[in-house]
Amino acid sequence: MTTAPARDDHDHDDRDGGRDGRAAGAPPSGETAYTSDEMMTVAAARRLDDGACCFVGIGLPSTAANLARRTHAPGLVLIYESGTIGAKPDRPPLSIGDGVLAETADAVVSVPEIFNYWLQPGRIDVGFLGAAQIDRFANINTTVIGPYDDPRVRLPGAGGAPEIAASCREVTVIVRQSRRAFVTSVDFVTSVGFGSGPGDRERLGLRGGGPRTVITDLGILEPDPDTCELVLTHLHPGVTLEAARAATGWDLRAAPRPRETEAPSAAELAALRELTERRPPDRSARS
Amino acid sequence: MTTAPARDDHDHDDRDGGRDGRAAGAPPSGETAYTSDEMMTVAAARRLDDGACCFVGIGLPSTAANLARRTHAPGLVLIYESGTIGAKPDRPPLSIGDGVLAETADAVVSVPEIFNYWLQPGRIDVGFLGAAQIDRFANINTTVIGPYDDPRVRLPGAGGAPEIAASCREVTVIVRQSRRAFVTSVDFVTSVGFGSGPGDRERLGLRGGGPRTVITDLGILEPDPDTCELVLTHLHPGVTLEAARAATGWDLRAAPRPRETEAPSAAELAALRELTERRPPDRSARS
Amino acid sequence: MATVVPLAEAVAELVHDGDSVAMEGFTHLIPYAAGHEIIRQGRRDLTLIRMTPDLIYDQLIGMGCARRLVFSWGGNPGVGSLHRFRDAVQNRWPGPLEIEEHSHAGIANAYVAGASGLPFAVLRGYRGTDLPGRTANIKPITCPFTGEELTAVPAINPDVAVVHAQRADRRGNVQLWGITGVQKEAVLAARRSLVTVEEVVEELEPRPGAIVLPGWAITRVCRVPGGSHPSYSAGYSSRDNDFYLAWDEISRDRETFAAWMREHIL
Amino acid sequence: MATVVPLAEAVAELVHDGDSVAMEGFTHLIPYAAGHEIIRQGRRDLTLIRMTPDLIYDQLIGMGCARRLVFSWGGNPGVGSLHRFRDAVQNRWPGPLEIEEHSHAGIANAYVAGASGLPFAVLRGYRGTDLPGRTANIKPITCPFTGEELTAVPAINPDVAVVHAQRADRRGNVQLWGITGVQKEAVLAARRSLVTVEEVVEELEPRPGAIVLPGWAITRVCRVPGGSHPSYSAGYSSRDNDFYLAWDEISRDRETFAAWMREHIL
Repeated sequence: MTTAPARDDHDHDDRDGGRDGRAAGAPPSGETAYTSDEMMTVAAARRLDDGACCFVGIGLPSTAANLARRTHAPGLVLIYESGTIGAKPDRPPLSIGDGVLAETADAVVSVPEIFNYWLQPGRIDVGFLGAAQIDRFANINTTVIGPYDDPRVRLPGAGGAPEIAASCREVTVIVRQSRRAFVTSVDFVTSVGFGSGPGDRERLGLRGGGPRTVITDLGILEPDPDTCELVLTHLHPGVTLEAARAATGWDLRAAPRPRETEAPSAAELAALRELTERRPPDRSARS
Repeated sequence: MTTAPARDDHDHDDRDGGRDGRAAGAPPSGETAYTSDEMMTVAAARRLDDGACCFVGIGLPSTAANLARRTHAPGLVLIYESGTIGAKPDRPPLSIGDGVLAETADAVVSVPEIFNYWLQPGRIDVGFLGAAQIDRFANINTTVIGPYDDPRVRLPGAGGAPEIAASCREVTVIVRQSRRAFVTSVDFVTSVGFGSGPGDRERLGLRGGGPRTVITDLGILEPDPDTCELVLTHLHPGVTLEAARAATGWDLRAAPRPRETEAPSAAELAALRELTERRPPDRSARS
Repeated sequence: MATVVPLAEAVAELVHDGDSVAMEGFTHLIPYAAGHEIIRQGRRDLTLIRMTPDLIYDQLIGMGCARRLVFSWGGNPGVGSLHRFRDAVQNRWPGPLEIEEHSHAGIANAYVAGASGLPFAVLRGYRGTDLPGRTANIKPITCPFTGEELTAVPAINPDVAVVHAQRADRRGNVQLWGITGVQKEAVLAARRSLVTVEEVVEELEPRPGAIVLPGWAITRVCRVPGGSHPSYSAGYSSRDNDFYLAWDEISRDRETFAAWMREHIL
Repeated sequence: MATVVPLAEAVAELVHDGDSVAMEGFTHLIPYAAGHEIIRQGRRDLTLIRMTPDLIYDQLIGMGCARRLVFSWGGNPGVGSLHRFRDAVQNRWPGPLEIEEHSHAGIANAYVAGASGLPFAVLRGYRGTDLPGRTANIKPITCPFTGEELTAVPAINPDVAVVHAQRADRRGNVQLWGITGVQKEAVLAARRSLVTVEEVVEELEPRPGAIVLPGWAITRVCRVPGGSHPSYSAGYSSRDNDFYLAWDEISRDRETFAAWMREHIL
């Protein structure tokens, strides 16, 4: 349950990458239409190298990771905080503890072991995180909107996120871009990105590399190597820099010439939709 | 490997309670002859209550614990530091990691788990320890005879003993009685009995009750509730108080009227000999 | 040695008002039936401990059984919010709910310390987050060898641990497999423990991936087939994902929630 | 991803003079064949780490491969002394041997810390014994919540861990069962790891009590049937107890030992 913020108030449907994403701008001719969430999920999947091990949270990250396994990265190692190592689900698990994860895993270990022996030492290449709020240094809030003691919105909280953000070799954040989510200062630091800038991770003793990519429904942001501030480096097809700036609560920096993300290929879309449209049968255990 | 001191120099054959024990005094008429080691093993077995859980080391303790299981304590739970919980060996294991232990156990856990989750919290009723040297406060040495840096005899060392002595609800020590073993001051404190007397265990934060019984080939010693000093409370049949004093390196205190240990019954001897005489076949894996 | 008794009897015997209770099960093997029995018996002022409160604690909180919640992720997995939990924290309904909030790694290690008879656990966690500012139960600790500063959390030792497992034998030995989460640690950390099982068998035949909790380390075992629904018990049932979805609507409104609990639980 | 290579190649690649080497296996699954290959390759100045040195380290010590030994119980299980170990400590033969001595619980926890990426472990151990006076690697630590004083040991992170297991698949995933000791911790704590296995199979079919180490967490796997003799591999071989008895005589005398090693190992 690392990456699922509350569904309402901070909308981020974490069951299905394709559901309520806005329709993207007119698709490049000759390609099938796709939603902005599909673009986001495909862009995230592309960031996963074959053979890497990935600490996956439920929702879009899990969909993206499973998409990568089905396309360019068949050797991707999926690790879920429920203790399943090397899970090979044939459908996106509906929960972090979905039976399909244990049934298809190379190894199933206890929850203390997954955090202590596997995540904490820095064995994991990529951690995937969602966010209800994120700031320019990629610090993440999934705890509360408003004052902690009198919250306007009480979100689920930390889950595995703080240690994923601390320990994975790199972190990819997937979050829909809006002024409500992209804020100058998060209401609560649940997971540390670059703190208040260069050197903070080292000062805090965080051994992982921190956020390397923030993938949104509008484009891709990456930290400036010198300042650690998120910089817009890619725009998805049909998205303008102005649109991205309008959806950001701070004065968004952009690369001199943001590149256009390659649109989802027909193969990527087909694989993604096969994943997300496959619903498990009702296997109610009521009796 | 908790309880096996070096075989030579500090003789304590830890494979077979019956092997090189001195022949006991003339057996009471009408009873089969038995060795002093057999008397010692039977006396130790009798101290184990049915249903108790017992942290067992290889050698005489294991023989005694298995004898108890076969006689008055069929529900005795045997725990070996190799991680086997509830082992039910049909023969005394020849090593702490004998296959028969895992095959017959209720649960097999890792070595860190057996010490951290099972021994350390004080879940174990009885710990069995051997000794190369023991003092009047039941402090035990299984590390070196002579100076640590230039030992006359290098013994195997601590194994699980220090934490068994610290954490079990009570400890039973089995050791052949001699001036070489029963010393005024041990050359090295490997495992703490009562330290230098009352209150020391509490001061050290040792939560187990400490030694409750020291069983030798001559009799039984128990700590004085007030002074914590070992007092001879039982003599085995045919053993005199003088003999016990002669085999003790300090001025041994005795109860006003030491009781005579009940001689091994025919049933006890039969069960013990069945245990100790059953040798496994040569199952060499050379190939 | 755990004895096998009826659920109502075990709950009445082991769970008292004001107790700290850990009902664990990481998505899998969540002890719903035992939670419902605690609700029926009207327990109050409980300190509820659980990594992922899930629907079971949403129900206990909504029914006013809890005074305090210790947790690390309070959502409806794959769905969204826990509305009763949110209503309690945001609006103090049905009453105020103290919360102590951690990360998964923090609570998992606190259980490990509890199971190990240690007063605290050490981890690389929480550093730089706002979590330590919200509880006295997260403190820095310095390595005596390297001088490095890490984080300590106190051991969790609940009054009662409640878990669900697939099987037990007549001696009360309990066997569970699949995703086993922190159940072993929760049971070993607790002063008393209650295990509900799908079935009681003569002999626990060994199974791949199964762990066994010896009967002498458990207080009570209860036979409750389907006792993990709408969670699941691998080999016996599947997760009722539709119910988790439906709960979003059932729990959103106080009256709808109360009516549902009256109809299905009380 | 662990690749499957010949033993001589793996040892030459992974084990160097001066390395710290942990060859674990708690009576069961002791990696003798790998130890013998290290002897044949004439490694020197090794720091040998092992809870129970057993005959395998008696041989390495007697052959002059070791500069230092970190251990917790140095005997011949069920037999008596390790004569080569004693000769080294008592008479500095074939050379001086530094020792760092712990309890089982201490070393087991030091491996756990190493596997967990922590600089130290905390336990209730050593208190009141003479062990802390003999090494700087046992220190008191105070609970930041209760003020209670406990004991800390530094993490063990060997340059190389060497273990023996029953099976591996072609992707280098390793499966072991029976008494699994501290092997998982030793492998995960080490910078490099070498696993010898009884056989390499297409697929690791699940087994009761088995643990699996994923191939991506292991450096090299070598197929060495019988590689644990005179220890044993549950399901493949039985412990050669007669050899453990015979070793008492073989190892008692320097020349007899050297002759035996020349004839059977070199």
